[in-house]
Amino acid sequence: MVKSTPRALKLENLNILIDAVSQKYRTYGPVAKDGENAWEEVKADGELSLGCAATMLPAKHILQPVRLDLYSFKSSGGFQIEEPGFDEKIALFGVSPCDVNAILALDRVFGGRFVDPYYWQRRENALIVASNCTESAEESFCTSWDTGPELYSDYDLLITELADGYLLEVGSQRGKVVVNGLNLPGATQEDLKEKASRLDAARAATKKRLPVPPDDLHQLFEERYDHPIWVPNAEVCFSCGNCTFSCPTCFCFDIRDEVKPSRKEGVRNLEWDSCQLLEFAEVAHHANFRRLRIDRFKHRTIHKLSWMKQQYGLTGCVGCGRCVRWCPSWPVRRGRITSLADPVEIIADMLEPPEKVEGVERPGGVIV
Amino acid sequence: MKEKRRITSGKPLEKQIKVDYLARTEGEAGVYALVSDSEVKELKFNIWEPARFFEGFLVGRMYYEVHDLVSRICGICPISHMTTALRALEKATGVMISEQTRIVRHILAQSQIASSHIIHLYMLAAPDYMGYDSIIPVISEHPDIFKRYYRMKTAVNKLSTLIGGRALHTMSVLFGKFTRVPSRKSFLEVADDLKAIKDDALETVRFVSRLPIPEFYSENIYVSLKGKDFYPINEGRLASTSGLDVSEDEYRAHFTEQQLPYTNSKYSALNGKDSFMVGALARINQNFDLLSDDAKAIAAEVGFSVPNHNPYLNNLAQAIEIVNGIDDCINLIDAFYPQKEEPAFSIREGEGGAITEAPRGLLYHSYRVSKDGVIEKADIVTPTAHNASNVEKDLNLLLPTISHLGVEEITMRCEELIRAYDPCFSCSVH
Amino acid sequence: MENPYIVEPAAITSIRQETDETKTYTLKFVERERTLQFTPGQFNMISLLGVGEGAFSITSSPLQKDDFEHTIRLVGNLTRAIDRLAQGDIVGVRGPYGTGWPIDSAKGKDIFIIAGGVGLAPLRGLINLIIERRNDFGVVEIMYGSRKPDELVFTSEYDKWRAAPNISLFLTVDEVPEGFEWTHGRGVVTNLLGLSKIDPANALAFVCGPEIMMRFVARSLTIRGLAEENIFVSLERRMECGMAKCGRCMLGRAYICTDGPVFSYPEVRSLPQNLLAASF
Amino acid sequence: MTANSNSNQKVKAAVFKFTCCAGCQFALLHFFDQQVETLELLDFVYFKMARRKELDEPYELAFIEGGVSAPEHIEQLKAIRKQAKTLVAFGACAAHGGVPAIKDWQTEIDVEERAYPDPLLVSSMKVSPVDEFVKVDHYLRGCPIDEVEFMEMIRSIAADKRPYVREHPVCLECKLKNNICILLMREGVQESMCLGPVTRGGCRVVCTSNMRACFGCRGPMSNPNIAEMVRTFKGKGFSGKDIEMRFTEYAGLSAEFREGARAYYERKAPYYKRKAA
Ligand SMILES: Cc1cc2nc3c(=O)[nH]c(=O)nc-3n(C[C@H](O)[C@H](O)[C@H](O)COP(=O)(O)OP(=O)(O)OC[C@H]3O[C@@H](n4cnc5c(N)ncnc54)[C@H](O)[C@@H]3O)c2cc1C
Ligand code: SF4
Ligand code: SF4
Ligand code: SF4
Repeated sequence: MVKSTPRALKLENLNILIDAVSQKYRTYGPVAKDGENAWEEVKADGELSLGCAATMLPAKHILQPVRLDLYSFKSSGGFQIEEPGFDEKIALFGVSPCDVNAILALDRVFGGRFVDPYYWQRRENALIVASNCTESAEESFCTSWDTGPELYSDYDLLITELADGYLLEVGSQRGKVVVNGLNLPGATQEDLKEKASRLDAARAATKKRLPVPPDDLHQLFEERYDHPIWVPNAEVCFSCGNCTFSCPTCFCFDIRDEVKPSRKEGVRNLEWDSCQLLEFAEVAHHANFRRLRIDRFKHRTIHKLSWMKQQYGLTGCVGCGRCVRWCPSWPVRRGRITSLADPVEIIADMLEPPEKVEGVERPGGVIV
Repeated sequence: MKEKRRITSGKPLEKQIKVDYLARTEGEAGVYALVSDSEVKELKFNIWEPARFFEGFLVGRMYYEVHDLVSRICGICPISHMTTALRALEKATGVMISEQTRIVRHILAQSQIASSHIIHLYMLAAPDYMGYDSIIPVISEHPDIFKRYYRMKTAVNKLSTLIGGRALHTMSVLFGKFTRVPSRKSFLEVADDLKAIKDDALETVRFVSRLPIPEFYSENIYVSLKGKDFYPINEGRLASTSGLDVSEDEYRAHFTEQQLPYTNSKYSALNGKDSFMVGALARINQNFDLLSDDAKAIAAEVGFSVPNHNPYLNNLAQAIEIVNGIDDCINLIDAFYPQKEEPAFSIREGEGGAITEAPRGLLYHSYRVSKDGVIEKADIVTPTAHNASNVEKDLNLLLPTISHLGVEEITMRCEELIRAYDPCFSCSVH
Repeated sequence: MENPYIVEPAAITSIRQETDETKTYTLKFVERERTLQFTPGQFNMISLLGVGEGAFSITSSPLQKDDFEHTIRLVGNLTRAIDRLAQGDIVGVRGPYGTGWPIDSAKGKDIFIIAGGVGLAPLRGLINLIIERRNDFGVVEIMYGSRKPDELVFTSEYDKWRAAPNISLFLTVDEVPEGFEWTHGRGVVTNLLGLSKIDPANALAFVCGPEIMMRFVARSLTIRGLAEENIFVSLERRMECGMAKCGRCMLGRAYICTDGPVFSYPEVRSLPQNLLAASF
Repeated sequence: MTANSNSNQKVKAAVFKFTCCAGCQFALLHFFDQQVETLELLDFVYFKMARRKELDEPYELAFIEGGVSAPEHIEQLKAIRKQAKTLVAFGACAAHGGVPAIKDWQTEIDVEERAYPDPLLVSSMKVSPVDEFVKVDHYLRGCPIDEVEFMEMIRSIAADKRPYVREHPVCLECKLKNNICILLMREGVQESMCLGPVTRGGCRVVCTSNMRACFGCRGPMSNPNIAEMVRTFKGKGFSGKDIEMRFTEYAGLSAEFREGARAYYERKAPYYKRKAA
């Protein structure tokens, strides 16, 4: 008879768990790359680099690869289509709470009336080993959304770093199967207390906060859609798309066909795309519904902070701070150098009384 | 080419050789000759490649971008221009590079020489002797030869790509350093690839030696770097078979250039008068002893010995150099343990020149740099500019010996001779 | 898992040239007996594998069960390749997508159908449906404008439309080339509203055309007394998926592909970044 | 049903060289090994670097390599345009003038005299991109051209559809490759003065993947924010000279990069204008 596993276990070191997971799953995790963290496949001797420091690309790129073959086709009179299958078991090891919350948002995007099989085949096969953040990165503001530093649900396994090892919590049957064979001791009351106090400390260390309650954002953007501060902000935007590519909840993509030299076969593939790029909304005859930089800049900001919530019930920002970090433009606002894409700074901008922003003219409408 | 036979009473038969645009070379040049019986009446080797004035516009640029810009002198040997410019600039500004950077630059240069030679032999030179106008028919008619070519080029390109980021116009090369040096593991992987094509390289020597290469004797002065302990690529003494043996800094004391009205390339001369040959044949003629054992052995096997005075056999010399280059790279990689280094340097004003061996021969760059790092003077002499006058000399010698042949055949022979020099007209008119 | 990105082969059973640049294609699924269930105003994604995919309104009437029609104008890469196709060629189809015209709320009411250019395409199915179910609806006035007379689409059906009881068709063009005989209106389509006999109090308007035109039409209609919520417009944006995944057609919080393309005028006015929006 | 699937004819192509290093043609030779299948869609009726054959056949597709720098080039170019159905600007020099166009930034005669004792013997004028004289159908940018983009173009032209040429910035591909941002994370002109945010991508970020700052060889993207690029460079501490040099290396003739090169001297980058609090 198998003894049932208690929810909270004590783990001496991570390797025990990584070994157990990687035996059953192709395992991905944040590893050090060129001085930053990046989600890559974790090799047996690889070193995970956990903690709050957000990875370059979010874990999303494991669930929806940056480039992906939708299907291949052959034509001979009519056509035959061949779909690539995906049945590999994958594990996301060390997902931070904000990223888990971002995945929940993506679940809604790729679910709904039309279910996107490419995302879901991976998602359903994915074991989520989440990791609470016991430290706080300068850029993140997850506490404002309550998307971190602590994760409460929606994980298979959850680890929290303690002074002498890790607390391992089991959140699903699938997670339980992984740890069952490991013979781990149960966690003590002290361990649980230590977790709570560590996460409280991390919460307290997260200094960056939204200047308004999240629920007010919808109204703020609605009322101040034409706030003059958008103009100087958009003026320094490169429209480079770094903010959207690094965002864990951005999902937009492009579909393109490629033909093989025979011209009778080819593949239709998908690649990430960004609303910040000029060509994103271009239609025939080079008409463009978002030709102006300011329209694109507004679209991304408001989509993340307000519209996505209206569309999916979950906000499009989880406060991970990636866009803050990777935006190459650093304007001076309120006397400090800040990141242009920083949602917190943009909201603070919006709160400035419109009359106080001078010398800027609002360019008229959409040019079509 | 057009054939014109003018038969006028009393006059001997004149043959006009005219190639407007030489094929399968890099850049644009033509040749015009008028031969009657065994006399060359007129000869013009006309390099009409449009001038780009590198020496002119480099003035005013910053020291750290010169190597990148000059690499665009030539699409085939960008690495040679890069390395030479860097050595000259580093000398001028008093910057010392690490031993590691030196070694990696050497391996990179060797990989480029091998790649260039492979392309020249198989794609540019061999079709002549195999009776094709390009390599395209070779793909289907001699798949074994094409595959051998393909394997070799893939392997050496892999080495250039590993170090440089891509095979052409590498980008990891910086003033004073590399952006990053690959790990020993990845170097060893490529070394395995190089070992795997060693037989192909030896076979290439045999293949070239079996091509119907004409017998032709033309005693030249050969100029190249001369090595002491190893086959010279990026450094060595400046030497000639006519007795020159000086340091590279004395280049300008012995070599001069002259502009001619019918060609955009300047013509180089040794001691103000002599034409001379540079390139693989010149290097081997002066450094045969420094070749790897296998290179020497295969040379002996195909009956190649030095000094060799058949310029057509520059092709064979290149094939032998491929073997040598592969051996050189394998040995260097074997003993190479990359370290992470973050070299810091400051620059001073000054002037400096450097010479390296590009695939096609001796390459000279020299610069003067101001204290702010701005280029004040640039001087570049390329292998094909060095060779240009010798090509004319050889054509003058060759034409009388083949003047009895048909115009088509004479033209072919002349083209083969020029191609044997592996000229790069883009380089020559930089 | 069912894959909604996969297209089904459909054969072109006939092609009708509408204008120099526009053709109407009749399509029929090849692999299985399937009728396309749709409401006029909805669209399909049409693929030419190897070239691309695009959104095209279904222009036939939903009562036409055996096959369906698309009217496609040559504007670029995909449409150029489609333009070269011949009868018997196969295209890929998925759909239908989007919302259609709110036909049920139009029952018993008078209807304005106002279109510009190829914007008549999503309305043609509706017109033919109305004719087939003539008794369900009140008076219908079709107001259609294009740049030039030879750019009008569906001209072969005008007689049929005019012949139907209580339907009038008003035409207008921006310019008439010299030597061309033209007895209808000139100028913008809003001019035609002066000819209307419909009582706006009991009417609905279905509008499709360039955004700038729809803006003026909507404004004129409200001035004539049509309630804003009785005006419906169809919008166009670039689309890659048609299923609210690719994000391209997003307009504020709305997806044109699933929340639209047919919207009521007040809805559109609340969305930013379009010419009908309140603040522009 | 794929595009044009019933046509199996090869496209007759010709390669012409003007003022450049011939590196793009040479890159094409390189592709011959790996991409035989795609290159077989073309029949090179004129390709001097690869084939000993005169131009004696009509062609549909012309690759123009190099910029225009001599009066005789213009006539040749116009003749080529007349014949070719599709004309492709092949490489940075054809698209933007490339490195040789650095010459245009200085007094012409000074430059020429530094290189030749008698410049009058050399036929030359200012360097211009090909589209200054003829209409260009497609651009293959880059110094040198990118293999993947080239192959996609050949296949598309052979299938008679529009080739996919990326218009987005280099940054995008860096992110998709999970590269760190060297503009933000590194120091030094050579490694970190990155034009990525304003340069057109499609190069598969060979430079930044090798820790080298993008030097803009593919020219400006579709709507580059040059003023902000200049401001960012200044913010990172690069000098006006550095900025001018960076913008003029490979595509200095493009209107946008020209603006960047001049911005330092001609205006201060705009920023917030606010009332005093
Ligand atoms: C709901 C809806 C209904 C529609 N109904 C109809 C209809 O009934 N009839 C009709 O004629 N049209 C209709 N359209 C418009 C139709 O979808 C477009 O005209 C068509 O998709 C244009 O495709 P194209 O490739 O020929 O045009 P293109 O001009 O080639 O492409 C359109 C745009 O997409 C971009 N693009 C496409 N491919 C590429 C590429 N390879 N590389 C870079 N950019 C690319 C371009 O930026 C271009 O501006 C409808 C559109 C919508 C949204
Ligand atoms: S908007 Fe910025 S902070 Fe918010 S989730 Fe996206 S990348 Fe993170
Ligand atoms: S911010 Fe832009 S790219 Fe990101 S999900 Fe929203 S629309 Fe798409
Ligand atoms: S906000 Fe920043 S990261 Fe986003 S597009 Fe603008 S410049 Fe790029």
